Amino acid sequence: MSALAQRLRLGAPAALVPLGAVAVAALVGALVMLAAGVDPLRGYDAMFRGALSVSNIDFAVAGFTAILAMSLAFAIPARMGEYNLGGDGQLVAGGIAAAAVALYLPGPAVLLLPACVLAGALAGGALASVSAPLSTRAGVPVIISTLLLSTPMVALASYLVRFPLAEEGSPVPQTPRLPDAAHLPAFPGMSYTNVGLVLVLAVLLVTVYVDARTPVGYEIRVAGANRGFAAYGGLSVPRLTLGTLAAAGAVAGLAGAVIVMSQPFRFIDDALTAPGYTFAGVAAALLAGGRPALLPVTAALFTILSVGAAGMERDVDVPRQLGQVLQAVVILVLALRVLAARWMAARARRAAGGRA
Amino acid sequence: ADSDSGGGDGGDGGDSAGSIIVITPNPVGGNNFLELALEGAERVADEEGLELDVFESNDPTSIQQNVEAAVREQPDIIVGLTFSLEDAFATVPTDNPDQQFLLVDGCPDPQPDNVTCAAFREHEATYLAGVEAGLLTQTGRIGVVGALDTPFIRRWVDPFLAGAQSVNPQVASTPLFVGGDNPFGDPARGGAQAQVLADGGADQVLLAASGSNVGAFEVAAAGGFQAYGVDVNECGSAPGQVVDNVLKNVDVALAESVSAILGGDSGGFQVYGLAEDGVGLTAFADDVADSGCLIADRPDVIEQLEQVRDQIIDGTITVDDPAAG
Amino acid sequence: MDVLNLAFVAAVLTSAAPVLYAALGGALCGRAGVFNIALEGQLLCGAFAAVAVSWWSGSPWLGVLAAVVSTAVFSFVLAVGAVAWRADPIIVAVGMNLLALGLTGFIMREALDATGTFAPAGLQGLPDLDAIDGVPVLGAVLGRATVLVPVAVVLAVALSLWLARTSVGLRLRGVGEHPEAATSLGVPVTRYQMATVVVAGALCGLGGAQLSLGTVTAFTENMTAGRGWVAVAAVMLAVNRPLWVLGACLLFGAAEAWGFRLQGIGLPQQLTDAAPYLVTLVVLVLSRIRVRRRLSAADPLAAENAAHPEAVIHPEETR
Amino acid sequence: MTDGTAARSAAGAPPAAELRGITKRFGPVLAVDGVDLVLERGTVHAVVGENGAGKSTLMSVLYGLHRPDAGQVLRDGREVRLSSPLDAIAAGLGMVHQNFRLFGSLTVAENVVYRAEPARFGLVDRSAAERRVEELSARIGLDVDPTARVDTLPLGVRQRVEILKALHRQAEVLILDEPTAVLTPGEVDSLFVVVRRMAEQGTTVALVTHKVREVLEATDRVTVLRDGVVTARLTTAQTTAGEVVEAMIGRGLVPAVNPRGAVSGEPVLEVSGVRMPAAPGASRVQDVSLRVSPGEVVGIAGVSGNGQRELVEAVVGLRTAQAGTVRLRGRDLAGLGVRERRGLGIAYVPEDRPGVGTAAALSVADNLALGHHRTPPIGRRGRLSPRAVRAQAADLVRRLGVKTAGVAVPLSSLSGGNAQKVVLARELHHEAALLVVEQPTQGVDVGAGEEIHRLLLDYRARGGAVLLVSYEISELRALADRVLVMLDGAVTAELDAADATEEVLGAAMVHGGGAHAAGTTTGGGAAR
Ligand SMILES: Nc1ncnc2c1ncn2[C@@H]1O[C@H](COP(=O)(O)OP(=O)(O)OP(=O)(O)O)[C@@H](O)[C@H]1O
Ligand SMILES: Nc1ncnc2c1ncn2[C@@H]1O[C@H](COP(=O)(O)OP(=O)(O)OP(=O)(O)O)[C@@H](O)[C@H]1O
Ligand SMILES: [Mg+2]
Ligand SMILES: [Mg+2]
Repeated sequence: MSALAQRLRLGAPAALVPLGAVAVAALVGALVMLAAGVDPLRGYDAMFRGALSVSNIDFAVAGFTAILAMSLAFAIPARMGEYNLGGDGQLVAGGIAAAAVALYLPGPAVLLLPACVLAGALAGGALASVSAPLSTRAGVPVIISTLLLSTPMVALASYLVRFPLAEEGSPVPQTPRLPDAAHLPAFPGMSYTNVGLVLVLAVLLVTVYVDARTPVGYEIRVAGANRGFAAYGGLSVPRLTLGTLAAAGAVAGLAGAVIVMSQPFRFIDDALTAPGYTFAGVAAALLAGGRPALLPVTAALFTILSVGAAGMERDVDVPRQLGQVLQAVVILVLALRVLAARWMAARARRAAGGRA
Repeated sequence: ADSDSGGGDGGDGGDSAGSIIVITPNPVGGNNFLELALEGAERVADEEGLELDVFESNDPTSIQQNVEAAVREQPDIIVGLTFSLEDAFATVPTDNPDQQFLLVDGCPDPQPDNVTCAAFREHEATYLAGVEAGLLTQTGRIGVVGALDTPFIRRWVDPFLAGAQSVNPQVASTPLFVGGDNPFGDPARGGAQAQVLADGGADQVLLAASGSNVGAFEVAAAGGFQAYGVDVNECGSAPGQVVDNVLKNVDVALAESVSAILGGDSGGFQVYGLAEDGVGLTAFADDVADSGCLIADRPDVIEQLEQVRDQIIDGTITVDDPAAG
Repeated sequence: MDVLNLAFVAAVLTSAAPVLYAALGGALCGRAGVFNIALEGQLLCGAFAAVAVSWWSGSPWLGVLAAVVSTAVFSFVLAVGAVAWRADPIIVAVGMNLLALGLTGFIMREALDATGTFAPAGLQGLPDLDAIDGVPVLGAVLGRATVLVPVAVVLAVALSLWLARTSVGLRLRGVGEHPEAATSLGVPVTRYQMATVVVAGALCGLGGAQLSLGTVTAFTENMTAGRGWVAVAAVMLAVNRPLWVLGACLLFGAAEAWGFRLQGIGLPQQLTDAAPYLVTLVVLVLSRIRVRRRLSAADPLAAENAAHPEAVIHPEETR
Repeated sequence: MTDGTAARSAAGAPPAAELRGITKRFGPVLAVDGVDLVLERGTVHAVVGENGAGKSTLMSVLYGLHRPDAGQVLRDGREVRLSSPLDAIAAGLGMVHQNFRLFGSLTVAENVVYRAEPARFGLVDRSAAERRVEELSARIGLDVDPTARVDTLPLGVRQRVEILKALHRQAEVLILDEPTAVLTPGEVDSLFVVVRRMAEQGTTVALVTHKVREVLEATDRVTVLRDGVVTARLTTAQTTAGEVVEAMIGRGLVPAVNPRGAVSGEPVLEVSGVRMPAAPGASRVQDVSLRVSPGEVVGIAGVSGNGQRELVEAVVGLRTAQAGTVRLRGRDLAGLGVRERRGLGIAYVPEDRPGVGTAAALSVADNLALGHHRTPPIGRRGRLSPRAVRAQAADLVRRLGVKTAGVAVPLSSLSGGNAQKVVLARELHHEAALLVVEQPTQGVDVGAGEEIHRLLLDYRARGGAVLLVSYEISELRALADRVLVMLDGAVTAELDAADATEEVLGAAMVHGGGAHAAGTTTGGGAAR
């Protein structure tokens, strides 16, 4: 008995709780579908096919790329206790910068692709970096400043694409189509799935490595646990804040660049923010907790929930808002993981008490 | 998908009756133009005995996804609504030469052979509404509430002023755009802006802000100004305070084009302007007396409008298209 | 000119009122030591319930009541999750905001059979204060507003006095500042905090009702459009003090109304959109930078933690 | 099991409070195991024991904060059920916690009447509250301004506010959990005067402390706990320090011997003419100069809040001096931050170990790695080896005898004394030329305190230089070769260890160097 409790206590919270959250959310979703008069099995089938069927996987992977990147953009500063809610602005900054470079930078075509990606990352990183001194010098919490900076950035990009970067004669505020040299090479047989996925996965690997295996990763965790302790130990909290935020913004900016450098190869006002990648990424990062290596799994889950919801609406006529409801339930159930941990600790204690 | 007439879920789609799929660029709810287009689609589906399915999109990616999903269903016609689908309709039809496509309110350039286009010259009708406002304004100030400052929405802003100034050069027009986090669905901001216009003395205001219009009509209803609706007859939205509407007969255009394609006449580019009766004003409707619109009481103005309309049709007056760059 | 100025005040009050209700709720939570960033979702919940019940019953007042009750009930998620069960309030709030967005959209489609906008003819909004239309100045400022607008202002003042002068207010301040101390004096901290979160929910309900039955008479998907987040910023700006919250919300409302007027004289909409956020950020920086300097002079290490939301809730008490 | 109790209570009136057979368990930890405690009316009763002996737990049971797993609580001979502090307050119990539980942003009066407010029409009657505070202060001879904000007050005054809180609630039994840990000697003395006066007026006081001197000076009876059980019940008048210590730690105390030897070599630390302006919450420093040589412990004495903290922060690099220089082994440290200074050879044990010296949520191993994480064996060429982190931690834990369930457990699971050893282990492991130590044994029990002193002296013997800030004269006398006294930011006296007697130091801390300057003793800012 006590051996079992011991094993449960060690093994369970790490792996079982996220799974439990998903299971509970699935159950709630089923109830909602029943209430709406839809067979939950058909609903979920449609949702999975909406995301994962051969014909939809191309879009799903594109969505996954963006959501994974945005989950990293949230997770990196979250390691030091800062919440980056300004993903939309950073994403858009990256997108518009990449588009501007692609359209206006003279120079050899071979360099255009890396230049665009770099410009996107730099722009996103620069925007997010503003929040670092605001926090460490002016004492404005990152969670608020990122949010407050996001809207003006989206507005600025909107202005740019409406006037200086606008495509002449188009009724939509959008840039002209980017030159071919700025199109990310797609995987064979795919049109949306492209090298962007590889870039984001590379960032993920670097993040996991830095987190677990480098002094900087350690310093970020220390600063996250106790700023005063970090400063006392000689770590530069302002520099760590700046570094994590810049990295986070750069990943978001990279995502923005990847989106405009994929089909339909232009920056369209509102196109980057409307799909809600930022909050899906936040949700995925929260679901993964402090374990960056879990991000691909949780990002995949939220991709299915958000991309699949549209398929569900198309096929079985369940409003796609159900996808949002499911995401919310996953997050809420997950927030209550402390309960599961407490419950297991109580069991362990009871077991230990019985023994003594 | 609110008008699913049964079947058609993920199956082979090869029914004997034939089918059409309509793809929207945005959620339909609250969008007069899309609602009217779907009305037309339903009507033609009924007449021709077709099955109708509607795929609502949210953003460019989901548009592309919906277009490709539609191609897999192999309906008789895939109908796209608005210029937002131009990118998708430029590529997908080329890869699926046996599928017929219809784009309403836009046209890809170059236009693939299997794409039929139907576009509108709503700026012509807006110009007429401007003429109307220029004749009716007492304060010499008019205004527009738009959702966003985009070239497309400028089609309701610039010609409105031009029309007004053509009859009353002193008229000043203030366009305000809702913007914000939810420009097409923030009635509070829409209302606040309408109030700004009312406080600034504008007495003729065109409302082109989709879901945000609700708030603006409330300002009109409270006596802030006289309003002009767009796309459909909105004179009931603020009874006694709406002068007229800039109509865009998308239902007619859509139904006609579908019938034409089914009849084997595909690949054209039909433009619907005043001449084709594709756009117009409620003032010109036969039942204007029952429309609830203020213009019904001003046959003199209607008469003048008819003259201007004829001049536009015969080319005496040309109306600039703000979206044409 | 005078008329224009009063009209400006009226516009500011109308656009500030929903935010003000939410921010007052947030400030109360902050005072009780609960970090509440679920205001956006709570507002949306209130706005939806108000319209749904007003439509169903034909009475806008029942709509207001429903908004208050249902948002209070919705707030139990935060009260139970973050207070009673001690889950991370930020995660719970992110979930709640998404839930409100998804559920209101879902129910609107399934139950009201509408998408996008729900504004049927016959939907009853709250009446304007026509009675005071004739009163000079006041009539111009509030004549076109609902009673919920002046009530919000009065509430800000009343809450401020309540916190400062009453026993329960004193206890609440203690609960937020030092829960262990309050516990050891026999104040049931958890119950106080839960009650505060629920009351804050009720306030958000009023704010939502004012938005969907007062400012306009309609519900649209995501109609709060970021107002709850503005309220969060106002709470921080005001460091949880109700009177300052009033000031912050008026500032934001003024920035917005001013932005509309700037558009009128030709500034691009895309740039006037940004104005309220930038103004808020600038004021936030100016107001926090002094606190930060003071903290840093007093104790460089403690100051490191000063930018954390929890620390912003209790800037005085860092260690 | 209860014969001792029975014998005593047979003597006369029932005791003011009594605990019988109290057992309390936290998970696997048996914190208190069948403890009996009798608090006679009008006495001061010491409860002593090592860290983790169960003192706080026992007192928390008496105050209704913990429900015991077994046993009874009696008030005036009648059993009471205390399921919350509210019940305890109603039963006439009051408690002053180890860490003060005051509302910093509220006034003294508001703190005192909190939850028992004089009210008119639901509004707090402020003037009645202020009168009440004045009346209570007068009764026990305290001087407190009822309208002052608590976070502007020195710690000694804050403690009086805590006592007033209990009095306002008419506590007849007052529990003080380690009340002197944060007080200056003068504040301690006046606290005991108050405690005595209260006892004379019939209040019963339970006093938890680590300090044997306080037991002997201020109490009537002593109960000693070890590992959750009572190991001795003594009458103060008939016991000795040795007896108390033996009961606490199970052996006699062997005080660390300070082999004061000749100091040699160039100074490691040279501070000259350092000045810092006063700021809200921080004291000023006026023209301080000092030097510390290899193999030397220089003590800084003084009442908390007289510039010691600011001086230390200027040395370790957390604060910039307005004027003056700080040199380490001859090198000017101007412009260098904490990291650079640490790299040049400064280690630092801060006073605030939960807030600054450790990260409670991180593992013991991670807490031990800070500052070592960029040097081999842990950090190598931009890589960090988690295995080396664990190995180093295991080694340090073993060498310093830190009591912990492993190096992977969170630091928060360690007792205060063991957490302090973790900080010390980490900083000693730097083998830095200069070790700056603040209050190394605050709140640590005598056994652990003795070990910590020994570690510091070993370090000194290896040639290390130590700058020691302490508010405890006995500690300074035990460790320091020279003692500087700080008053209002200036060094007012410098004494050789031999001359630094309690009387001389105590007088210098309050009045400056020997001279009897008039002036306030409480210092400017809020001390921690
Ligand atoms: N809330 C708790 N949860 C788990 N264990 C606890 C808790 N409080 C105390 N303990 C354990 O109970 C034992 C007694 O702790 P207690 O705080 O009573 O000791 P103490 O004598 O007051 O020590 P100190 O001198 O350090 O204050 C310790 O082993 C401690 O680890
Ligand atoms: N919530 C808790 N869970 C587990 N252990 C706890 C908890 N709270 C306190 N303890 C343990 O109780 C013991 C004593 O706690 P206490 O706070 O009295 O110690 P302390 O004051 O830090 O020690 P010292 O007396 O040395 O200052 C410690 O071992 C601590 O780890
Ligand atoms: Mg204790
Ligand atoms: Mg202790």
